[in-house]
Amino acid sequence: DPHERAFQERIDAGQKIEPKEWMSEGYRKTLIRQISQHAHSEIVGQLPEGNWITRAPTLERKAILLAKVQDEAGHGLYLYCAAETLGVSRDEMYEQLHSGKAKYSSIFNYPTLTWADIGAIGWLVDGAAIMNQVPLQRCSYGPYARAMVRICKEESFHQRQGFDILMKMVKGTPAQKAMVQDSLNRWWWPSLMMFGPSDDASVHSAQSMAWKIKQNSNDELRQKFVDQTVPQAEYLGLTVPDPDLKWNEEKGGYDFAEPDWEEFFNVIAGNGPCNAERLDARRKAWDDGAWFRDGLTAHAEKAAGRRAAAKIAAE
Amino acid sequence: DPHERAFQERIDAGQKIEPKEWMSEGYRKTLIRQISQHAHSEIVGQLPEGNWITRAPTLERKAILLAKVQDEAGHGLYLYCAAETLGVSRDEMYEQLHSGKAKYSSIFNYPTLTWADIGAIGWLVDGAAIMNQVPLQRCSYGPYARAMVRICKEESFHQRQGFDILMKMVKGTPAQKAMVQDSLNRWWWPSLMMFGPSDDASVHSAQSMAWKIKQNSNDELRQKFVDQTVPQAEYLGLTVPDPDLKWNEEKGGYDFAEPDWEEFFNVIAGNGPCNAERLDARRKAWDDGAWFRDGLTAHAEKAAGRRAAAKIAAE
Amino acid sequence: MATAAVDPAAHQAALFEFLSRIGDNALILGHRVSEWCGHAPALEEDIALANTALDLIGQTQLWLGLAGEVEGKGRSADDLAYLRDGYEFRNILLVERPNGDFGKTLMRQFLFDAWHYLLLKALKGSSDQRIAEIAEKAFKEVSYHLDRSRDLVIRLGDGTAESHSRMQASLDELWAFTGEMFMSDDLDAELAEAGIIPAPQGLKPGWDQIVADTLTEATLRKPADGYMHKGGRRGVHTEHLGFVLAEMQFLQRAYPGATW
Amino acid sequence: MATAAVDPAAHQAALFEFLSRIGDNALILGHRVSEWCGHAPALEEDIALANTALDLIGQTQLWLGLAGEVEGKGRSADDLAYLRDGYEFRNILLVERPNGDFGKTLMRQFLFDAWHYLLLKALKGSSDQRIAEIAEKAFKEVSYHLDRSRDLVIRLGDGTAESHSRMQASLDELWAFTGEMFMSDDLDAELAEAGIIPAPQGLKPGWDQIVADTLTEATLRKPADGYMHKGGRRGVHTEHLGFVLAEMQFLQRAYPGATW
Repeated sequence: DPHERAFQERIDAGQKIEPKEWMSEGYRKTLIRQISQHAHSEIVGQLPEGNWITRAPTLERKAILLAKVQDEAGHGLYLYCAAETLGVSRDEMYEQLHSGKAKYSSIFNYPTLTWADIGAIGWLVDGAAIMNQVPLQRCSYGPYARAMVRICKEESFHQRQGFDILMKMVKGTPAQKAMVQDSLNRWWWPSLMMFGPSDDASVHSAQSMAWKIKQNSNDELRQKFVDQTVPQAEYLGLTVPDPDLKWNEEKGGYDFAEPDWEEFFNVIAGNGPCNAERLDARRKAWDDGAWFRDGLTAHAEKAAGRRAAAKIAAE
Repeated sequence: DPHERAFQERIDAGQKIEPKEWMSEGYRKTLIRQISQHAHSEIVGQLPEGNWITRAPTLERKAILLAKVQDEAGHGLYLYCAAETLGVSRDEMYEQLHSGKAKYSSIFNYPTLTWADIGAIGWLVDGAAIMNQVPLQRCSYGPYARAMVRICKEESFHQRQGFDILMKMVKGTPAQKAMVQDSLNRWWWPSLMMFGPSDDASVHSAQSMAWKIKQNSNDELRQKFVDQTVPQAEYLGLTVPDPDLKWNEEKGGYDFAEPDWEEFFNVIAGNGPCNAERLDARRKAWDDGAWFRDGLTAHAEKAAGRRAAAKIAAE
Repeated sequence: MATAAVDPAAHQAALFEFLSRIGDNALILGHRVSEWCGHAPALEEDIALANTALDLIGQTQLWLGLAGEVEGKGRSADDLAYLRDGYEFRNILLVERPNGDFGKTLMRQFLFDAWHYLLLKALKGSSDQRIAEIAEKAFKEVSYHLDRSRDLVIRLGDGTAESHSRMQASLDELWAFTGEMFMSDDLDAELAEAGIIPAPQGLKPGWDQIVADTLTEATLRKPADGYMHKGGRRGVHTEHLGFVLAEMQFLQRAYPGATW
Repeated sequence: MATAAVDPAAHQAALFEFLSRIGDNALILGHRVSEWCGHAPALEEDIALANTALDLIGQTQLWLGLAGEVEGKGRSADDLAYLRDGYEFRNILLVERPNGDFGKTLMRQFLFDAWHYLLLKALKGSSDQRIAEIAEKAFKEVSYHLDRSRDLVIRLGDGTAESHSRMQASLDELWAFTGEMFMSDDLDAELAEAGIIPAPQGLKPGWDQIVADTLTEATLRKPADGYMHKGGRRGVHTEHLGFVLAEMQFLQRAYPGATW
């Protein structure tokens, strides 16, 4: 297919693909899947953090957390818009989320049980997300790449805020420090799983790399994340819950154990601690809000009708 | 009417009227109104106290409060049964409660805002209730009088428990003692209103007294309550929020100010702090429980059908 | 507003009381609004509500911060927010009403915003410079809140039959909680006299106007002015506040003295 | 049950853990059940639920009282109930599930009662006299709870189409939280070895039998044994527990050291 070939050549030449331009169906579908999954993750990701807004320990922390969750909703918005440029509507994407057809990042199926978890999410989860997202700023699809530039900037701000929460806590009382360690114990492995299984096990990786939708292998990014995070854990005075963790001078990085992929696939299959609750919360928000959306639509139609009538009367 | 006369003579002679015996329509209606109102009060009365069960400060206090609220539901049960002997069904009485036609004691339209309120309800509200109810043990209608014997015994137990809560608190920290004083300030006047307005203002009083459904005037009982309660308040080291309160040597009782009857009638009219919430809670419990009651009824019918079928098969 | 000389201690107490009232309104309404986080009927609403809550929590920091300063006992805004019990809170009952459906949340917001807007507008001219400065900042935010809540009340009131009836039901239920905004006591009178705050009842005509115009456009029926609930401004709340505080204050109460 | 010698400190720690688990189950389920107070679908149910909650709180006092005694650090049952944070709680996740509709509350109660009954029955023969005595008392109460919850599950399962489908939905939702009752760790193994408690997995056949018989009579379909949630027994709870504790512990946290 000459279209296909020309398209791949543009990508290889580092050109950006824009919405109205020709693209292959596979490229379009893969992007829709990836961007909408990313958008859903931002939306569902409001829930575990939102769980602590009403219990934030100071007004300052409450304000910071509110701002962060607001940013996430904003990221969701950019990303849905980016996906819409590929010919899918936001309502269709919601439908896929609510029916369970579309996925979101599995990390959000873990519960936030203490205030330290809010710090850990910023530090580890946003940290891992950034690691995944930085290369996407150079992704071949223009709207996605541009959304990523803005998102990455905000995410790294969130990550610093998360780290700051934990800094305060580890310098605090023994109970606070224990809370942080407990939180690291629970979030460490799920964070490593955020990069997905080894690329050998991943069907879509090679094609996505060729399309420059994906730029690094899962294992590469995971290694980078561990190498960046372990010294931060040490700085916080925490113990990473991996007895196999060891600096490897030769490779210039850490050796670390394999995450429990059985758990990973279990959570993906819907058996995580919070899968049911997260999806129920989103479905309920959507269903309970139907009258609201219908009301706005009806008003817009009435208003348009009135404007049209006024125009006719004026003519 | 010779029936009516003979009936009144039996009452005058101190005889008990029993369910199957002749009684005047007025007597029956008055009793139904009074007993069902009393039953509704027990049921609605679960709510303000129930509001603190999950926040009771110790396991012991939680257990005591649970037992108390359970007793109140039990009182409701006896009283509905007593009313049913007069030819009204429990469902009809509920209907009247939920539609707002039947009343319940206005005191339960005040909120419980601190743990001290749980003590104050026991001490003041149950105290005033007992004052109203003790004479009803000698009421002319047998089933009501007998229900009252049991209820009074439990109520005086509740009153002691309420007083005990406050004793502990006034001996505690200054914050606890302040909480008790605040609670007395809020509950004192509503408690005095529990006896109703002066009898001059009450339409039904004279006839109810002749029927021995009521044995003392509202003012008489209120005086008795004040005389009993003021020394207890002093014992607790509290200030009764009535600047006019003064011992009157001559009458051998306290002089005290008139409650704010405008507030009383406002609360009766539905404008108390919690009227809407109390009634909504009861309506919601009833409506949400329809499927439960229907399920039990359906099962009972099925079971009866199966028993009948088995009997026929066996014959 | 005219200024007049007053007894300093009484003045300080009155000022603390006023600042608690305005600060607690922001805090408790901010809390209620933030309960929606992630559960709103549209993504744009999630963003807008988080923004409103954020503004209100920011205002809380300023008002309660100043309250602590005025009190002079070394209490911070956090101390006031997290370490007082219910009877020490001074917010009006309206803001502690449970969220209900999204329509009720919006109606509560509109009824409050219209008043908050007028109050802050007047406070920009306060004879107390510190108050005027906070009001200046908050007024900008609240003008936007009012634009938004008014617009949504209109669109939903004049939307479908269902959205109309939900908005009317919310209005009918909340109406009895609006009277407290315009009630006045000696403290208000004293501060008004000193030109520090506007007299509460003086805001009523302006509020009536905003509400009447909005409801007309929304095709909603203004409820009759019947009985009005009160108590919050003097610390007598509804049963809802205790649960709000149990949740809000948990960490500060469970780990006394810890820094976060 | 056979007895065996063990290291005293480890034994004490294991015993404390076990007592926390059984005590916290009673406490948290008692809390959940008590939330219904005044809101049940029939007056008889209000009475019965208050009674169940009362029994469970009474059992909590005994189990956590003994836990404090065994620990030997002077902590009372109240200290354990009111002054631990979520990660120190050891109840299974099932009992912290929100109440849902009345059918879900009943189904949760039945699934728990059937296990609780078997556990207590076995504990009556514990080699630890103190445990045997508490179990003796609790067993009587819980036998009654089971009679009641089983009976209602049957009547509602085999009631109307609606009551049937609500009960089935509750069962389907709660099923994944039943596996934790039969999970075992080193502490359980050690105490079982010492004849103090039954091995958790040993209770499974009896429970399966009660459940199967009841569901058959209730015309309900037993869900497939799929993935089972866990974590509560080692202090990793769901997001629900934090809110339960914020409410339950408010007074003790807000007024530290006060007596009530």
